[in-house]
Amino acid sequence: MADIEKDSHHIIRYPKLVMVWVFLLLLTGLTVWVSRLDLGVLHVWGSLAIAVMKAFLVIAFFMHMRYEGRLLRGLLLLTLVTLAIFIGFTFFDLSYR
Amino acid sequence: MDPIIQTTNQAVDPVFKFIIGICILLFIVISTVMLVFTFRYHRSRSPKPTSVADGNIWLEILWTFIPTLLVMAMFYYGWAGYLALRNVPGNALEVTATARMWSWSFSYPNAKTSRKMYVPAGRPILVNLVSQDVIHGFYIPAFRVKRDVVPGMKNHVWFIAPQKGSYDLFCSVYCGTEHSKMLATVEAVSEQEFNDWLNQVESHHEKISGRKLLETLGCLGCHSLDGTAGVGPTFKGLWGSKQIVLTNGKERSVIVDEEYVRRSILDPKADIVKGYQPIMPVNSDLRENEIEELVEFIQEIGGHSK
Amino acid sequence: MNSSNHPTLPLTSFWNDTGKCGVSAWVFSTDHKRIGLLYLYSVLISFLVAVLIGLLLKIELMAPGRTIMGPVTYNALFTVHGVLMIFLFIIPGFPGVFGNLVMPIQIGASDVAFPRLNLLSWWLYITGALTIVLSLFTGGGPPDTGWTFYVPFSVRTGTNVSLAVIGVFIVGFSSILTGINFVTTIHRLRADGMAWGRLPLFVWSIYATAWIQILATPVLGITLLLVVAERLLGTGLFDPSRGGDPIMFQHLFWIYSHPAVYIMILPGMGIVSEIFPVFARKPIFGYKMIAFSSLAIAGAGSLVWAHHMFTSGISDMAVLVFSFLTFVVAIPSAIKVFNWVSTLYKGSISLEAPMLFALSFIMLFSIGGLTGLVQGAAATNIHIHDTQFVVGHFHYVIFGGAGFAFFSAMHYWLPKFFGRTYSEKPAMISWGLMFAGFNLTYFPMIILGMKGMPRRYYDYLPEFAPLNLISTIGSWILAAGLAIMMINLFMGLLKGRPFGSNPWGGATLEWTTPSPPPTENFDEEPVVTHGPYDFNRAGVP
Amino acid sequence: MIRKMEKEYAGAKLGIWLFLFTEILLFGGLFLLYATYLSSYPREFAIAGREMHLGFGTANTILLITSSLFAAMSVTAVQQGEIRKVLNLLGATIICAMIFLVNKYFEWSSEIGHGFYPDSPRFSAGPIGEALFFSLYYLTTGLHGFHVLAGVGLLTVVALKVRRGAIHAGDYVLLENSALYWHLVDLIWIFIFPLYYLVL
Ligand code: HEA
Ligand code: HEA
Ligand code: CUA
Ligand SMILES: [Cu+2]
Repeated sequence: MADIEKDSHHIIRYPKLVMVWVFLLLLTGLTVWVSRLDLGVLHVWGSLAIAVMKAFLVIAFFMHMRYEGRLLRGLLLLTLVTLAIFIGFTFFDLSYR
Repeated sequence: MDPIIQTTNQAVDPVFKFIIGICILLFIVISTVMLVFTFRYHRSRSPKPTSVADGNIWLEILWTFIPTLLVMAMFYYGWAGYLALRNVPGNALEVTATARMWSWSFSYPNAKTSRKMYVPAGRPILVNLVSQDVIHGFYIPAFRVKRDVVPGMKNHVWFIAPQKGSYDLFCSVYCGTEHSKMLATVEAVSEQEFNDWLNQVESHHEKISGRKLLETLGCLGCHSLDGTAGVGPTFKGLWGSKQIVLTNGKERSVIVDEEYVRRSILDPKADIVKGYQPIMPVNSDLRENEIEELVEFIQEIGGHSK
Repeated sequence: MNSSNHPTLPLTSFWNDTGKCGVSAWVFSTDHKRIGLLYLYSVLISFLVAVLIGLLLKIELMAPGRTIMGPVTYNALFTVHGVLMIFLFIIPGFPGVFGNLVMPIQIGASDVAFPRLNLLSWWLYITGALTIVLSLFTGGGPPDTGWTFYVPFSVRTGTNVSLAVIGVFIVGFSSILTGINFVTTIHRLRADGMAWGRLPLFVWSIYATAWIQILATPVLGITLLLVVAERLLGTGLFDPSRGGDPIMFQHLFWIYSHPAVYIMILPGMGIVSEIFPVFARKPIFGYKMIAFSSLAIAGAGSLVWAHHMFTSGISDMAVLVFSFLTFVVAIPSAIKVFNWVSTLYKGSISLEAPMLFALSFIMLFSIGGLTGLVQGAAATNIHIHDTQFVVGHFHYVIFGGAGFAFFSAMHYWLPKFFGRTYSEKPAMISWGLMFAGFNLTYFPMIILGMKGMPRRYYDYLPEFAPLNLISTIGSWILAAGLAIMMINLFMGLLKGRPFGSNPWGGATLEWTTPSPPPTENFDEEPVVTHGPYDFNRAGVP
Repeated sequence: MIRKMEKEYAGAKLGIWLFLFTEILLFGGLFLLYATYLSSYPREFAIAGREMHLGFGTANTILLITSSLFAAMSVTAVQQGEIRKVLNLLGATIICAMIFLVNKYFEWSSEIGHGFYPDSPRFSAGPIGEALFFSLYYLTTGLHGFHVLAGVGLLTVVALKVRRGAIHAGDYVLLENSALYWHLVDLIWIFIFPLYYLVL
């Protein structure tokens, strides 16, 4: 069908997966190191940014999202946006109480 | 909207008229058109469809645009009225309304408390809302004001009673068995009468009577003093009587004495009198002398049957 | 094989063409039509129980003071009424019954994408329903919290809330799986030629519904688990004395439960969009706008939850934002209404039972929706929040809207699956009684709310008595109509006239297969050549 | 026939992703509560956060990332028809998961031993937001642990099927989807780790 790409059976070679793993470990190290610095609020955002990078790697490579069609990516985005809205809009209440 | 409103009704009622007016109009137009079409194009009069039109971009734009305008107007007026309900006038008299299952009590700046809410007519009243247990709702329909009474949260509401008179106050948020009995009265009186009432101080040394306590704590909502059946057992003839109770699901019989009454007040779930529901709220905020008063009073009215 | 349970049906329908007709061939069947009928029966049982409870509620409210029950019973009954109606009837009802029965055929598929998952959904539904029923008779007795389970009351009450909540959780899981199944089905199993622009509008509405089921239901799931944790472990997350915030529970609850009201109404709207063109013999007006507005309602509907909390103490900023968005979500509904009415213009309208229910849907849903606008405006909401006005509003949209659409669909589609049909005259009479009784029951509630009578009130002040009495009498007329309708449908579907493959003259795919359809739905995979409302080519794919 | 299988493959893939979305939102509710309570009680959260064992957290992060790698590799292996390798990799994934759970067990025991658990006397005495942090921590990691357990079960079933030859280079959706589920479990942890062990 049109909305799946031919590439859905894409094979990712071992070395690439291991590379991703190495990156993930490096990022884990980085985030632990950053947490030792005295950054105040930036802590939260910094750690989250690193977590997002890790999540991106896992989704793109381990979960093959890079090789999926537009449909799945769109739907994943939809889900994340929905979650962000649920959390974000709650703060219309909390931040202004 | 007029920014300087006299009463809370003036903030709300015009909005009602505006929105409901538009709604009725829309409803009449839509139903009429629909019914006319149904009649005119009924198969008996219109055996074959005379059009195959399946859309019209201009109509779509029209009936997206007009409703948008209408709802935005509704939104705006609704919001403006709401702001008026939120902006407390500076000279408001402060009263604290305390809600518990299932009664109200009102206290005034000079520490006077009352079961009825006395207010001076014509003066803005700021009510601070405090809950002792679950969420309740402070609702005076006559003044169009309502605010939930949430434990741990500082909510408030304000209103003006335009005229002297008594008004109903409801608990609007469902709060358990006697939710619908959790009523109180707002007595709007003249400024003079109000001040007299307020300053008629009950001396602080005087002991708060047991009966008064039963009233303010809301016990009498469930337990009668005259033997009539209620949600909970009556107090009449209770003292010294033998009761079958369920303790941890096991039946046993007890003689009502001080220890039993105390336990029932402080830990109502410990012994449940057979045939009644385990619904009594915990009274963790009672002081020792208050408990003594209660026990004494229950003994007083219940003892004579023995 | 044995034709005893459906005497004269052709041997080629899903009732018997597999040769398996016993009970276990039904409750373990993976055929979407059988599962749809299983849902129909189970959902109707919940409905009838809940509706009888509704009748009892009204009798209690006939006069002030105690009429037939005490407050403890009343509180338990309205809770059970709400829980059964919402979680066991209307939310699983549309997707479970008509989504299952009709949607796969309408897209030209032979079944849903995951037939076994579909069966699991039904079993989960049954498990959840039984758990809820069990909660009524064990532990501290039936829950008395209202269907909203607000903390802290739901944590403090001694009734059997934990078990009931777990039951709802299981039903929610079933709903999620149905949603996943349907989205996948609609994406993957459309027949050749069934382009998105040719999807029947019912399928569009089921698609939008399924997305809400997928994205919103998990939030309810975790919220309910938290209530259980709060009760059993004392986690204190919503307990103010330990820093928790009861308002957060309300946020989480409504993040699901507002979108859920669109789970209830969207399929109903889809059904009306099917019935209007068929009974007016005219293509639907504004196909694209109706399809798009379903998605818009699902999307925008996820952004308005806090309009249930305007008086709760949320910030004024939140009131501003959520009141605004509430009005935005009304616009796509308005678009739909205008397009439906225009479909009638210059048509050739026949007023058979499905059409009568669909026409009254428009009127009742409009009243319900317009009262929704009164509630959405911040100032007016303050006065009518938690009053009978709200009760009036939601019975108009749920019962008058979704419920009447459901009845419409029962008259329109069920004969297709039973191969027999009901008699027209009792159907008309029952419709008339229900329509009149309905308004008599619920319009007084709207007025009562304006006068200030709160909801969930077992007892009320004497000044509210006359309108309550009228409402109670209305509920009896409604009950009479409902009973006639049920009996007529029941008798007709079992013993009535035979029903041909396309008596209504519909142009969607379900009318190209025999009534009842064979297990595989189509003799050969259809190749779709025209749109769903192209009546010149009705009867061929 | 080939077309039908292709359709089913794509359908299964879409289906599992939709399921993963629901999982994201399930945990989303807990993250929502975390966000709101962090914003209400930043100081108390910071104090409570310092009681966490960074060592356990980091070890578990590494374990899960590694297990995720094995799971991803097992998909590559099955695609290339290397059945022995698939089994080994799945075994390694499961072992990592088990060690994760054992770690978790010791971590929880140690915390509970120190008096941090819902409704504990220590919290009744302590500052008001601290208990919230730990309640959320237990609920989130508990729910996550439950998912790990489910994942172990799932992967075991898959491994058995691989051995029986029911999953092979021609038909491996089940393996691929189970791996996707496993990655999701990892993903959730990737966020739990900084939120509970690091930012405070
Ligand atoms: C099927 C279910 C359903 C549907 C479809 C709706 C639809 C809507 N609802 Fe309703 N609602 C409920 C079920 C539903 N609701 C329930 C169950 C509750 C109570 C829960 C509880 O507390 O127990 C509730 C409560 C509720 C509240 C909270 C009340 C309170 O407790 O204070 C509000 C407030 O904004 C609201 C608003 C709306 C609005 C604006 C719509 C809109 O979507 C309506 C849109 C429709 C129309 C507008 C009508 C049709 C259009 C026209 C006739 C054309 C003309 C229109 C325009 C020009 C705009 N609803
Ligand atoms: C789908 C949703 C739905 C439906 C259809 C109904 C239908 C009805 N409801 Fe419902 N109601 C809710 C959903 C629904 N309700 C919800 C969600 C609540 C909120 C609960 C809460 O506050 O937590 C509520 C609350 C609610 C209250 C408010 C309680 C209170 O606040 O104090 C009342 C009171 O009058 C009421 C009455 C009724 C009545 C009279 C019907 C009637 O329409 C019923 C009419 C039908 C009959 C009277 C029976 C006829 C049928 C037969 C006799 C069977 C015959 C069968 C055969 C022969 C096979 N309901
Ligand atoms: Cu207090 Cu309702
Ligand atoms: Cu809503």
